[in-house]
Amino acid sequence: MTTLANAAIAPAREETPGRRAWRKFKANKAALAGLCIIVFFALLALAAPILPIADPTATSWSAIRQPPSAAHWLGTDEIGRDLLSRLIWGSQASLAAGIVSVAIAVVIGVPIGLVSGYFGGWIDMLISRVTEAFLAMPFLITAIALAAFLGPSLSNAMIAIGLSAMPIFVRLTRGQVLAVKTEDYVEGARSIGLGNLMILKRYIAPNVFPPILVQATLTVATAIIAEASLSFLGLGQQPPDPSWGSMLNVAKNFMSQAPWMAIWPGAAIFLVVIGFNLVGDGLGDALDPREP
Amino acid sequence: MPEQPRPHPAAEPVLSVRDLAVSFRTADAWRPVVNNVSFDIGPRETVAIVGESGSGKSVTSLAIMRLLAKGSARIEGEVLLNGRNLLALSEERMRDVRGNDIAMIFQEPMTSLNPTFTIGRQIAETLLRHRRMSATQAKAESIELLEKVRIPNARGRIKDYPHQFSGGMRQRVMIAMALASKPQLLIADEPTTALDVTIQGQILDLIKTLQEEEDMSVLFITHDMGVVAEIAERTLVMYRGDVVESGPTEDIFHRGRQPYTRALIEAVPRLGSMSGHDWPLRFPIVDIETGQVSAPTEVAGTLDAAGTPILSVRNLVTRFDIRSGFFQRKTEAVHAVENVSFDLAQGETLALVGESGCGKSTTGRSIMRLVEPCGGEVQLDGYDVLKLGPGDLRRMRRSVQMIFQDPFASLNPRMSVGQAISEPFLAHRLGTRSQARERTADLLERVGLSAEMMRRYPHEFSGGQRQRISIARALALEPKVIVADESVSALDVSIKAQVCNLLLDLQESLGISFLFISHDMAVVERVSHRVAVMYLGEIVEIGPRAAVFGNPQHAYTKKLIAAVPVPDPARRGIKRNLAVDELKNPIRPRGYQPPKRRYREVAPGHFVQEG
Amino acid sequence: MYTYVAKRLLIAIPTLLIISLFVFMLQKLLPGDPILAMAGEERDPVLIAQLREQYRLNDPVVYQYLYWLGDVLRGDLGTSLRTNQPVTELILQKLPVTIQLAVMAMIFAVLIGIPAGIIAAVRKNTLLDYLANLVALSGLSIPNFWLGIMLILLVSVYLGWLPASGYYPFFADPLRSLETMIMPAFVLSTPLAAMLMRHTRSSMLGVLRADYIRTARAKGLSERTVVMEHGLRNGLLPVITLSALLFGDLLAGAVLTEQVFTIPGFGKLIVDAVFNRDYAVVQGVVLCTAVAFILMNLIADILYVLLNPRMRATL
Amino acid sequence: AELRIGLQDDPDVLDPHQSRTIAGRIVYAGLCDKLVDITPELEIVPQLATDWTWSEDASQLVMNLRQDVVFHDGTPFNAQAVVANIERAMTMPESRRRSELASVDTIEATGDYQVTFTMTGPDASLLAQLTDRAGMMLSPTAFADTGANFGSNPVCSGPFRFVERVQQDRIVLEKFDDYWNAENIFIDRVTYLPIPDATVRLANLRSGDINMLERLAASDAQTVKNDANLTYAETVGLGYQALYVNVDNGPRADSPMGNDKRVRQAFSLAIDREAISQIVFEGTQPAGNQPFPPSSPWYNAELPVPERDVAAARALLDEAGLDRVAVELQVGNIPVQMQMAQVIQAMVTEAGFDLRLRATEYATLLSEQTAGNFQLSRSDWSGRIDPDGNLHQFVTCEGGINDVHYCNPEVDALLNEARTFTDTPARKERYDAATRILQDDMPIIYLGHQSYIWAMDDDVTGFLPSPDGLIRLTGVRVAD
Ligand SMILES: Nc1ncnc2c1ncn2[C@@H]1O[C@H](COP(=O)(O)OP(=O)(O)OP(=O)(O)O)[C@@H](O)[C@H]1O
Ligand SMILES: Nc1ncnc2c1ncn2[C@@H]1O[C@H](COP(=O)(O)OP(=O)(O)OP(=O)(O)O)[C@@H](O)[C@H]1O
Ligand SMILES: [Mg+2]
Ligand SMILES: [Mg+2]
Repeated sequence: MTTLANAAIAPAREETPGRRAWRKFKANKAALAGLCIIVFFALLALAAPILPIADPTATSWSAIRQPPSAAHWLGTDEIGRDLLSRLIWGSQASLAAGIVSVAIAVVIGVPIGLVSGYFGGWIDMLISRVTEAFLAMPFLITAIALAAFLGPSLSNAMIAIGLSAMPIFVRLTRGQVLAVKTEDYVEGARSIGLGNLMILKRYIAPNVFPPILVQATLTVATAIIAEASLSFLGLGQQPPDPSWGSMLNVAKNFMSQAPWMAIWPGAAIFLVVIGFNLVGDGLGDALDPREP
Repeated sequence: MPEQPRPHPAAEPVLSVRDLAVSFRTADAWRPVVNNVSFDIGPRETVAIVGESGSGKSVTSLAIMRLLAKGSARIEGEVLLNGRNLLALSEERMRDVRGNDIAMIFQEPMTSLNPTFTIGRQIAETLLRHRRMSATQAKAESIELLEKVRIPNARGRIKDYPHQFSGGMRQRVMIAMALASKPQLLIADEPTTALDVTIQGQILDLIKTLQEEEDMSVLFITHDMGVVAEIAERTLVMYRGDVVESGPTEDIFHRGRQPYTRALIEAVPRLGSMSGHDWPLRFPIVDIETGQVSAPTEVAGTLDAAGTPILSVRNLVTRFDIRSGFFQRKTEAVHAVENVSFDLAQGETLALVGESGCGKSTTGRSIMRLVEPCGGEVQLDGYDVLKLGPGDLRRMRRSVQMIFQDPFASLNPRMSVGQAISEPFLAHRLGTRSQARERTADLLERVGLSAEMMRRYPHEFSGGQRQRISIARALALEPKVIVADESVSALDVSIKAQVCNLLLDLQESLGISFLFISHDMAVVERVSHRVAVMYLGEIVEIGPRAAVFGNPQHAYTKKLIAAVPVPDPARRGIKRNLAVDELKNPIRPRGYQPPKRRYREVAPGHFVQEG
Repeated sequence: MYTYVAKRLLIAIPTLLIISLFVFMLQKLLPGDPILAMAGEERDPVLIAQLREQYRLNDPVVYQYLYWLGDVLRGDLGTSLRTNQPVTELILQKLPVTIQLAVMAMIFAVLIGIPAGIIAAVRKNTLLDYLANLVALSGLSIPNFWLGIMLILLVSVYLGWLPASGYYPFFADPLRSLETMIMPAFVLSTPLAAMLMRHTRSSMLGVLRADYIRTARAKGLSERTVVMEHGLRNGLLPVITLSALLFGDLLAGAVLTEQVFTIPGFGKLIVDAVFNRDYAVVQGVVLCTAVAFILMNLIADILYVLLNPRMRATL
Repeated sequence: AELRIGLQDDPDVLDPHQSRTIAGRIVYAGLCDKLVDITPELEIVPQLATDWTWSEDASQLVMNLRQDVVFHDGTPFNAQAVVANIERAMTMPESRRRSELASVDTIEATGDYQVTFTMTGPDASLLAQLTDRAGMMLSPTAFADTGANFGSNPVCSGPFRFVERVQQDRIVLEKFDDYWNAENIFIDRVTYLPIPDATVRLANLRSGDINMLERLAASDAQTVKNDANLTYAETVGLGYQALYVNVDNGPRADSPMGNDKRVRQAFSLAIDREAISQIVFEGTQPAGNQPFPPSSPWYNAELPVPERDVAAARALLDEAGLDRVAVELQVGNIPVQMQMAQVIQAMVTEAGFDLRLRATEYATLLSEQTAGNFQLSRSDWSGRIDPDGNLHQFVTCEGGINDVHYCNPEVDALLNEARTFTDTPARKERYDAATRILQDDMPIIYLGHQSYIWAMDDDVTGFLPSPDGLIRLTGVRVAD
């Protein structure tokens, strides 16, 4: 009788979920390109100390706001520092700001959203009201207040940005959970005697994350730019250490005299954002067993 | 394939399919899915395509309509509509054919209608597109069409949205939509599979009537031989992408040559075939290669009726509050389960039957406390179920497990089946991971799958296999009772037979008791020891299987039995004339006191509700 | 419907209370003494003492909050420390500007983001998809000030097509008003367009796989109708909620754009007020944007329910 | 003709007695006349007062007033009006002019058009105070009416009257036909537009949306000079740029910089002031080492702006027994300030300072500075016409804005004495002496001086730049 049952199935592919996801990811050229971009910048950030580049804080009075040249491949900034070097060193702060803040927002926001959507009742009421209040506050104001409260440093700025970006994840997650929790497999999980924690972890969480992934990859951009605003207010990366955002902030004042000062950090942010979004798309597809 | 004589040699065929082949693009190659399919459909003729799930029936119909995605599917051969090759038409011209010359109804009435448009608009769309009517004309015509498919109060309902209709009514809306442009050919792709028997009966009646009224040809796709016998003049049997046999339905039924055809026919449960058998009977299994039919064996001696029942339900009541108004006061309640009592002995199968929405699932879920009942008493394997705290409740669930109606929906799509099956084992800390793996492998083998399938995901299995996976998961905890909620209703015949046999095997070897929830009377007759009939939340009749089927007392029981399709082509054209009524909802105002019910004992153990 | 709205408004009350608490706490969180910032270069001690008294800064924090809340409930948002103008007046002055800017930006974002999202979804993994993604994401990562200044230099200084900056009240001269607002609204819309595009794409990808899309095709409807009517109505549902959130951000978050284009809106007002520690203004305006935000969300939810017949019963 | 002026900030409240922004003062130049005015050469000249006399000991001032002046609301201008104004400035709780008028004991009308100021002690700087907001005359009828809300509809007696104001958008003034000097006013309407972004301000000028702008970014100076269609104007202001060293304000004063003047001198020597002027300000803002610019008559020429001398700085540190000195500088987060701070950072590093920067926004910087929560703080002083205003309150023991808590009786004595003279050489002698001491103690390290830069299109003629940074509209013409 098994002859019939095996009739209509695809040839067996036996591999672990992780390897399977990686194989699918590898086959996705766009995602791979995105990964290369991120890895490239990450390597730059890590290798900054050993790369043969100028000191990012070394000034040169004789080379102020110089356009790209053989000596300074990307030109120099308003006090004669080498832009290439600053761009590379700046990737440390900017990548960290982008990744860590989003990680904070996701790691805190998603569980809260899960709890809120799953348990409902007064917990949900409370969380929803507070989230709404948070959302209603202008993002930058919240970030400024938090950063000011926590004290000025890059890591506090990341926490502040992460916390300010968090409510949207709570809301997104909650909405998804409301849809997923009525699925049969959730009831199935309860019927085999699983506790709420296990159900949330293994049944609900994996099924709510696609839009969260989209939002997270978008928030990377917001976070990198927000870091700039905070450092401008003296609450993020402190001068003379570079970050892409603060480089842009300075470049703003020399838009007509030294346009290159804005172009490089802008392009770097653009590439990283593209990278994260491509990887996000690829990851979403790769982790979804239903996608071929 | 031998050339078949045409039933209407005089008439030119409306549709003529020649050497149709379809392949899908896979990572590295084109995978053929349908090969060399050829057939004709004459005017006013009904042709059925049968075959198990995945045999290529839907793909064939979609290929005819050219609805397969261009990049990923390749269609070869010829599809001639009145002599015109559809495969050669431009996309623009093809759109004039779709919904106009050929219309289509799909399998899933719940999802095939756009949830955000009124049904009036969805019907009118076809009229506006193909019959160039004005909006007012289209509206009038839509109402007429809805009346034609017997939707009560059609004028009032065209402004309603799909979710406001029951499944059966939605399918009727789909049919109305398909009829809108008076097509020459209607393709119905499993239009009744998802519906319960009484509604299925109504829909089949409707298609037959309309076909006469409208002069259309019908291509009817199904895996249910009972339905085929009722509706089709000619039948094609498909197996793994090939047409293995075709001919007049009578021939197929009585003189089918292919073992596969025989297997399909043998697998059809026939109502009344159980007279003379005392115990549940396995379905016969046909070896597809040789055509040999194994004699079905009875499942004897599992029943321990004398001992204390493993499950005892007394006066169970479950209601769902409906809140409304500004302060969300509870104003009404769905009396989903009302005063239900029964016992289930060790090794016994009690079937719970009734139409959609009558409270069968809620009964099962209440027993497991997946919903909180409002009252009553449930004794299960020594647990007083309704009084358990969270920890005990979880322990209790080792004794009772549930197999869900929809195996696909009840498996987490992002969890491999290995994980899914070992989950309960690990959650209850019954052993280490490697033990869990062993056990999973063992369970998979036991339900007729292989241990290598552990790493696959639910969507990579066929419906029947998924249902086996659900069963394997339910077995992981070695429960004493299994609530099987419509666990075979959505499966095609051959697989339905396998799964039923599997359940019976398990009962025999492990002594499991089943609460078998189903609306399929024929299956119920085959597998159960006793039967309880539910209607609007209450049990209206309960008794030994032979008594209930042999001597049905309650009017509703009789209606259910009448709705079962009869797999006998000779009865084609006979309509049941079932009343086209809407499903009743057991919604009552708050404070409603259900009347006291009394039961009459017709025969020993056979009770029927009075009044 | 009315009860739904009433209920939602009732629920908004605790939210507003929480917001008022946040807004009030801002004053306590931010470093820097508002009175010093106000006292002027010379920092006259008599004046400072007088200001502290006047703004009740010597009272315990709880009282300060309750006083403030009491005033707010009476409709008195206080006066700006910087200009002595009543905050209510200030808000009424800037509200039309802010709304016009936000609405125009939202329109641009919708006009760019949603079609791009649809195209990307319909043509998933083709060149067009990648292109749409690239353009949208560049909108997200190009800083507003850069785009703004570039546009001013190009469109106003070199081409002379549009005024470089400034604001013209809509009802005084609609055409001129629109003219001055086009560039800032466009600049402001680019990141929103990116978000809308990404979310539309993701949502449409799901919808286009649905059964009813196949049904629509089987009716012989044109691909346009199938995607734009049957697909879009469903695909846009999740985007509506997102749009409301984004619109809320627009009300107060247009700081840099307002600065570059010199538009007297809320964003710049709030940030200036924060820098000057003009707390009455910060509190008043943030409270006002919060109310607007809650209203937007309410509208979005109603819209969602109206477009989603399955939810209509809850109205 | 209409003149449209792009301002860097939105002025605060338009009440001269309450306001405190430069942008506000620029608007008052069109709106409100003062008792006395200054020339570009910083000479005090009559405006609403025709002439004045000091008493011998500089403790009484008698002023005669113009008789042909009316306020915009028709209220006549006379001695009573002056008395009402000065009393308002001295007594209104919201007044920010109190400290400027602190030395005034009483003011009386000693004639219909004559007033007499009586001082608590000698204070020659009073006249200079009256050249600015403290000397502006508002309509007494108007402020009797509106009180502290005068700013929402200011009524003065200047060449233009107030028409409307939209916060952060524009302030519109219109020619006042009854102005006493109306024949020298050639503009019908002035609109002040706050455009905070310097690049955008310039873009507006170039696209013709405004005719004139103030505070051009130094980095744009060359562009404007090179543009044939634009006119460039520049003048050195009255104020200074400085680093304040916390010498005795709370525990944070306890640092090598705070404790040892040699370290401060070393720090000063490590800075190349001329280079800062060139790098950060394209040479538009001159280097300096004193509270007055080198061009000022009060500048002590015996102490010229020092050259950078790293070796000398190093030597001083060695003498103090220090190898490297760690010190923190708080600085406003304005880009130019940041740029300057980073340049200084690079310079002093070479001499052995490990300078850490802390960027804060202005409100925080101010309160940290007052509270003594700083080691080095970088801020500007906008400057006063009288030398006293740039020095006295910063370095005298009881000085109102002596945030560094410097206290040296010798300096106190010199600066108090200087107040008693009305003749320049005698005063200058005291200031020179004080400067010498301060150069040695160095509680404040002066770096340079602000300049005001304007750009206008060539329709605008007749504009005279003035060191107080105002845009005086008398004599200015705009071609149609
Ligand atoms: N879009 C597709 N891409 C790739 N393979 C497909 C696609 N659609 C169907 N198939 C494969 O084609 C085969 C035939 O599928 P089809 O849907 O025709 O089966 P069916 O006979 O209609 O079964 P059921 O009774 O379950 O509806 C199956 O193996 C299926 O996996
Ligand atoms: N969670 C719930 N809230 C409100 N009403 C419910 C809920 N679950 C079920 N119902 C209602 O209770 C009644 C019985 O539902 P139940 O699912 O038990 O029917 P069923 O007999 O299993 O039907 P089917 O054959 O369609 O599965 C129905 O009217 C249903 O609408
Ligand atoms: Mg099918
Ligand atoms: Mg059910």
